[in-house]
Amino acid sequence: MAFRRSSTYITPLIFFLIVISFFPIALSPDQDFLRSLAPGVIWIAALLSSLLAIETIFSEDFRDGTLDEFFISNDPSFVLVFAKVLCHWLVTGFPILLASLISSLILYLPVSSLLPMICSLILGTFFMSLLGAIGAALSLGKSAILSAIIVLPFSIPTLLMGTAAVSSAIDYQDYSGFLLIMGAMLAIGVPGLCLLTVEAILLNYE
Amino acid sequence: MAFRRSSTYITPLIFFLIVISFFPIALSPDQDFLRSLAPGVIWIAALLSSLLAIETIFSEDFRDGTLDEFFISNDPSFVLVFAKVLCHWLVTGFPILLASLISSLILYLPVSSLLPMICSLILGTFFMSLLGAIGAALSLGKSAILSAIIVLPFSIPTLLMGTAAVSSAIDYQDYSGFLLIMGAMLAIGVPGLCLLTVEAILLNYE
Amino acid sequence: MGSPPLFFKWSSKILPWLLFISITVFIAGLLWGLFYSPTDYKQGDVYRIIYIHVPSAILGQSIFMFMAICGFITMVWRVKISGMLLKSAAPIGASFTLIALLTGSIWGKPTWGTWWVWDARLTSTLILFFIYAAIIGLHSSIDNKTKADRAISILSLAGIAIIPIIKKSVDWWQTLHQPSTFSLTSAPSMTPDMYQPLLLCFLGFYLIFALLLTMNLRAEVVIREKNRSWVSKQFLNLER
Amino acid sequence: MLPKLKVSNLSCSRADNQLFDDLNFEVHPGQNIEIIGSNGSGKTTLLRVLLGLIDIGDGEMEWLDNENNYNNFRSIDCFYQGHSLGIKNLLSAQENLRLSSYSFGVSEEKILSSLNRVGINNHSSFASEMSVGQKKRISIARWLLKDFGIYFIDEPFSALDDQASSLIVEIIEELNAKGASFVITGHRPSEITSNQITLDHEV
Amino acid sequence: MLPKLKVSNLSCSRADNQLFDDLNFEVHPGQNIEIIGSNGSGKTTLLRVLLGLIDIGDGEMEWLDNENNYNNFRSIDCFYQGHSLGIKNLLSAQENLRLSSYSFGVSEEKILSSLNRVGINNHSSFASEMSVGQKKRISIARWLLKDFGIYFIDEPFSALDDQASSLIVEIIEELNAKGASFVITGHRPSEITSNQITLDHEV
Ligand code: HEM
Ligand SMILES: Nc1ncnc2c1ncn2[C@@H]1O[C@H](COP(=O)(O)OP(=O)(O)OP(=O)(O)O)[C@@H](O)[C@H]1O
Ligand SMILES: Nc1ncnc2c1ncn2[C@@H]1O[C@H](COP(=O)(O)OP(=O)(O)OP(=O)(O)O)[C@@H](O)[C@H]1O
Ligand SMILES: [Mg+2]
Ligand SMILES: [Mg+2]
Repeated sequence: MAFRRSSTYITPLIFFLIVISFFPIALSPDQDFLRSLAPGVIWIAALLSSLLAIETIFSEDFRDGTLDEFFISNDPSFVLVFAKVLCHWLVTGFPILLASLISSLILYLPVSSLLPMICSLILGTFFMSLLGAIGAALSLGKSAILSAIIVLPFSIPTLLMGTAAVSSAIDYQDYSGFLLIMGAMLAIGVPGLCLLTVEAILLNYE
Repeated sequence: MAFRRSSTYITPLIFFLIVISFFPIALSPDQDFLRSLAPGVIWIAALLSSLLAIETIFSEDFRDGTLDEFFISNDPSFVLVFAKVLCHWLVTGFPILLASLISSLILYLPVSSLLPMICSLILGTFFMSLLGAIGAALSLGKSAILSAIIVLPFSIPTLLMGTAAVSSAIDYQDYSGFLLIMGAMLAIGVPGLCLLTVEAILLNYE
Repeated sequence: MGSPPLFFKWSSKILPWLLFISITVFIAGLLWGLFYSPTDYKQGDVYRIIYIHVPSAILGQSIFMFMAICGFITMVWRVKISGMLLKSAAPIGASFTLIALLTGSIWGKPTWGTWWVWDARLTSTLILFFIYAAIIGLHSSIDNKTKADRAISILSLAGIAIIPIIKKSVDWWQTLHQPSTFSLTSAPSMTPDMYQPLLLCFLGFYLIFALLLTMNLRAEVVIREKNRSWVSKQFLNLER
Repeated sequence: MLPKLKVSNLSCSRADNQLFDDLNFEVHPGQNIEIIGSNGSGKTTLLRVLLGLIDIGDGEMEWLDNENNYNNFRSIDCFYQGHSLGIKNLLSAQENLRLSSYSFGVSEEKILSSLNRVGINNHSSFASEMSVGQKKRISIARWLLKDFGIYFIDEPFSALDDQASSLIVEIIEELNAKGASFVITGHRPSEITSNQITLDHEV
Repeated sequence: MLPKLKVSNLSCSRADNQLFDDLNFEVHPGQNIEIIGSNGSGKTTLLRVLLGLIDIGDGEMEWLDNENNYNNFRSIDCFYQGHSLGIKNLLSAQENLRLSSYSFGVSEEKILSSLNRVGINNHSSFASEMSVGQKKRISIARWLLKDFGIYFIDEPFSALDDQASSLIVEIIEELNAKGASFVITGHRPSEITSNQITLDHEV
């Protein structure tokens, strides 16, 4: 949808890796310890980087008037919002998935937990992008306060579910339940959050 | 220096608290475990929130032309940059200090480690603000995450030093050496980084 | 040498020599190290990775210092070519650092039983790699190239102040990795027949760096100045 | 011919200020409306109310749809150019046009010829390296990408030199001949033939 | 009287384009310079080069300092108003003026009277709720906060209605009488008395 440069893809990836490497540095480089932390650490880093990446999704378009054209075009606006978030997730969320593979090696995660981690991250980061879009829309032209307050608390269920899925995979338990719940959240979230985002953007026009 | 609204003070604070609360949720609510993580967790949250807060320090001024006036005024620009970063740190770094006190209680840190934690955080977050200012200046008009990846690698020594100071205080060892090094970094950093920041801002004018 | 056309002419002359010498020394060093030096009594043949690992690790750091010097020159005297040097050196330095990381990991698996540990030496190398990544990322995100050069000069200057601090952190950290055994002042603690090929490898790696740098810089110069008359003249001459 | 847009009894107030009251006009194919008023009289607000970007007006707007029935909601291809031009600094002139035509698709030649028409010959330099007037010209090149039904243009003549201003008049006349209508704003009457509406609210 | 600023042989090129070449002029106290040129001719660039914001000019600029010696660097209190006005959307009109006077300090009455002078009476509503022309007026109110030595104003007349334009002319004459000089840009000659410099580079 929008033309982007290659640095867009790489920066969230590097951000993610650096945040991941913060943990062993700040906490302890011990292997067993790190392994027990790993799912949580990867999830926290993924949430933070997808949030940080999406925060500015509308601000430039709003400032320079592109968002006006967006609402004037004949396509339904919530589809456009969805397309925009999807594009954004493809260029930022996707590299994060790759990076999470690398970092699970660095943090000594067992290989068996990679599949649930990737699945839950796909669902989770996309949900986060949708949430982040609302936050971004609400805080357009203002400081990041609304974005931070609104988005982060809502992201806690995702965080819980995601880490639970990965941890239970590490313990060889069934994790499909968690993934199902996350899938359901996403299914409700896509139309609901897109519509709310449109409303949130329009608020800035009054 | 600049007139600000109350939301500026609260944003980083809330961000900090939410990030802190992520950890018990994502990792494990066990007391002993949390206590062992606490210094690192507080430091990571403090670094990330001070970075997030400073990231936009110049962007609006640049866009709306206030930064031009800044360079046209007769005061030396690096002093102005310093003043701006200082102001910014006072309104964002300070609440974080308060919040770190609260969160060290939540995370069951011993009282004896509060003093070194506060001291090291004061030095560390201010250094981070200076670093963040360079990152912000270099990535003016570009994505926020770019500035994060510029700054984060440089922040690792601070993180290292800060957590080392707090951990050794918890073990009743001498921590003044770490604080001295951080102080020295800051002393070199203030003039050096301010000058570099001025250069970095001027780059955007070419 | 400060002006691009002059550099181009000058480098055209020495490039064939540099190409020849550097590749010979590089291959000779590696051959000697990898095939003709004695087997280590403790580690067996794995230790031969040292002939790639150590030179590239040390080069990763020297290139950064080189870049900081270029950065200083770019900032203070605005010499155009030193900015280009800086830009051309960054990916080479990043690659050497990456090679050090990879060979270190490969070496770590048999000797320490793991690909990666969070010790000081390893972590600081990783940070160095991140800083390289930041420099390259920043340069590619700024479209005006002279401006981008100045931007990464700022970054490499800030970076050089951080490097000794990272290095210092060894003292406060538990470490699995060898401390430095080489220095210019004291005698080597290795047997000479292991040490000599290593020295040759060092020389070979530095020469390869010089070669890659010259080639990168030539490409950079041509791309930057593609609209200038001397470039088109140059290539017309080459075709004939 | 039927008017494309009928506005009746439109009024609007903002923060207890009556901006305009009981406006009635029709936008006919090939004809223009010019909204004249001083600073803060509500010109921009009027355009945005017409387009449904802000929902604070009182009154009726009827749009002609494809089957020649009047409708409450916009069914005509509109083009809006506000005070902010919608030009991305990080893209080149050409890329900017490509971006704004993403939903209907336009050939590269059309993009280039539109840019040449408005006097932008350095297609591939970044918009951040253009002067304000050059950015405005890029925005004007976007008028030519597609045959829109109605153009809503906020202060088309600002930031332009005389040569560009007369170019605009020429372009508008050309598009009028194809049946397009313009609703433009300004502080004083311009040279294009149009029906003038004066907003005389004083702040 | 000595000129405040002497410019000799100033030339500047941008991306292989010669913008202006061998400019010579002097800014005398109480007199104005008007820089006229078409879009992209380098007016904004010239102002920014004069102020040292961009360092791409070739030539000499000499500024008169307090002891009546010429200096290479700016020693005069300058005021610059570019295309972006330096008005913060999240502050009210009054707060905006207070912010821009932070380094010299100005009484509240002066702020209010300056705002009234330019026709902004709703001092406490946010700048984001102002029209473009009203923001421009706030920016003009800043001219009155202090007696600056030279004002560098980029396109002072754009986005304003006729009443505001004649107000500007009046204000400039008033400040001229106090010894201030204006260096302004525009696309066509304005009504103020000035020496005109024409930039005739065509892109
Ligand atoms: C990813 C893992 C590794 C990294 C990032 C790494 C990094 C480095 C660096 C940066 C140096 C240069 C030190 C200097 O500046 O003097 C170095 C030297 C060296 N490394 Fe590694 N290393 C790794 C793994 C290993 C392993 C597994 C071994 C062998 C057990 C090893 C053996 C050595 C030796 C012998 C030297 C030469 C030390 C000296 O005398 O200076 N390294 N390495
Ligand atoms: N950052 C930049 N890098 C390269 N070229 C630039 C840059 N900024 C402006 N230019 C070029 O310099 C020329 C002059 O620009 P300038 O903004 O000074 O024009 P202007 O006379 O102010 O025009 P306008 O009337 O449209 O405001 C233009 O051709 C523009 O493309
Ligand atoms: N978001 C808002 N909230 C409240 N009042 C507003 C808002 N936006 C504009 N106004 C007020 O509405 C009035 C009309 O503004 P508008 O932008 O339509 O003026 P305009 O005619 O376009 O002026 P200009 O010629 O300066 O562009 C102004 O008095 C302004 O203060
Ligand atoms: Mg308007
Ligand atoms: Mg201009």
